[in-house]
Amino acid sequence: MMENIDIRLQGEAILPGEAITYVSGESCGGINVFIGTVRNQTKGKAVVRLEFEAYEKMAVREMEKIARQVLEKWPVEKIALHHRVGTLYPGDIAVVIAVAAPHRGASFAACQYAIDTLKETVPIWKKEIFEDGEVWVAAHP
Amino acid sequence: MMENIDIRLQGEAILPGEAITYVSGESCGGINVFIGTVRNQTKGKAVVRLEFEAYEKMAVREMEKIARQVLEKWPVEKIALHHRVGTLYPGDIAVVIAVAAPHRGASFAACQYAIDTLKETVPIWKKEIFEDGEVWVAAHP
Amino acid sequence: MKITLIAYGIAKEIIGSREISYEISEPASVKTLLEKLEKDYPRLHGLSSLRVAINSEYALGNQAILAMDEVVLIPPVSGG
Amino acid sequence: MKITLIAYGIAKEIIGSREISYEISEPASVKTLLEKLEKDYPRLHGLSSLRVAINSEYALGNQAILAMDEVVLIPPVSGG
Repeated sequence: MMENIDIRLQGEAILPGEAITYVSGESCGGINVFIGTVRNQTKGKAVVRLEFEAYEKMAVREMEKIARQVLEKWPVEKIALHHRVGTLYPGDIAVVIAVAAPHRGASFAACQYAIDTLKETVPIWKKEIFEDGEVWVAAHP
Repeated sequence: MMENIDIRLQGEAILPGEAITYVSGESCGGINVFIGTVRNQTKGKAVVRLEFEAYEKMAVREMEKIARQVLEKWPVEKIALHHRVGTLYPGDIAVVIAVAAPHRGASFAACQYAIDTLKETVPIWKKEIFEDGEVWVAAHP
Repeated sequence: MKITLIAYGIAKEIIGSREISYEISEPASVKTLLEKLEKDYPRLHGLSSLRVAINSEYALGNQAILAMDEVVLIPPVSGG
Repeated sequence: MKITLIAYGIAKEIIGSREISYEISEPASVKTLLEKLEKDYPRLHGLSSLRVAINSEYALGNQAILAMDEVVLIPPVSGG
């Protein structure tokens, strides 16, 4: 079931090379990688740090669902989704998604689908900490 | 003129981490990376190796043009285009494009534009070597 | 019926704890749970969305809640 | 007028050399160059496309060619 899928939810720093190495292979011609990093500002306000928390058991299941959907919908050979939890600072990597496919079009479309869906369905939350306060991202309209 | 643009045409192996490190920064939230690798078969025929040659001076200029177009067309902070020349084997990396943007949508669109345009305009040619012959890719209709 | 209610993100802050024991009347569904919660914790009403997961799966409004279920409040997610 | 003609990829194989000295009649344009080349090297006619770069820029058909120009034959590119 988990063949060709590498899901990680980790407290340690994410290394993009690990996702890239996982999906690489001689039968694929294109690898698309998305790396989400912590920005140093939100709407002009300096971000001090971000705190990520996850409902871990379900987050891993939802990431697995996304990966399986990708393998069903596109001619994709392998996919890796690595997400960080804990305290992150500007420039740190929050998420890496790597998708390998025989042809590049599928790798782009599948990777974009994976990050778009992750942001909608995976139970992970981040709180932005500013000099003068904090806010749970996207919590309020 | 070449600020925020890193172009390389190189005989040595491409390391994706170098393009990713170049574009990374605290003001960007999304990095999209495309890695083009050598497939071990073309239409079912086993590929022994690929030989890439470039009209180097013009290839670098055309890659620079693509990078400048990307910076004009999308809110992109930095872009790296690294292309290999010489003899490559299945699994080797032929090209890496990394694009960093404040938001992910632009990073995907810009990276896809860059690789699509590179394949149309940059004077680089590859010859596929099979067990029983060789062919210049895309040379004939 | 007493259930164990788990909350994350801003929902945890509003409820005041990661995990609380919470009394709901039977028959209980996601809908009746959310209605009671929004009365007891009016700030939940101001969220962009509030979903419930039962046993690690998103639940529909008419889904029944049983005493042994793992019931988790999912405020707007913001991973990535 | 003699020009130096440079060729890459399959065009180099058809011409037989990376660089040849090639005689063209004046006034010379990209179009007249390509017409003469396809007569002298009929296999060029079978390519999916054949472009000419002058001084490292793609040239249009009516563009003039001068003796000191760097003239390069660009068969279908296949980078990436």
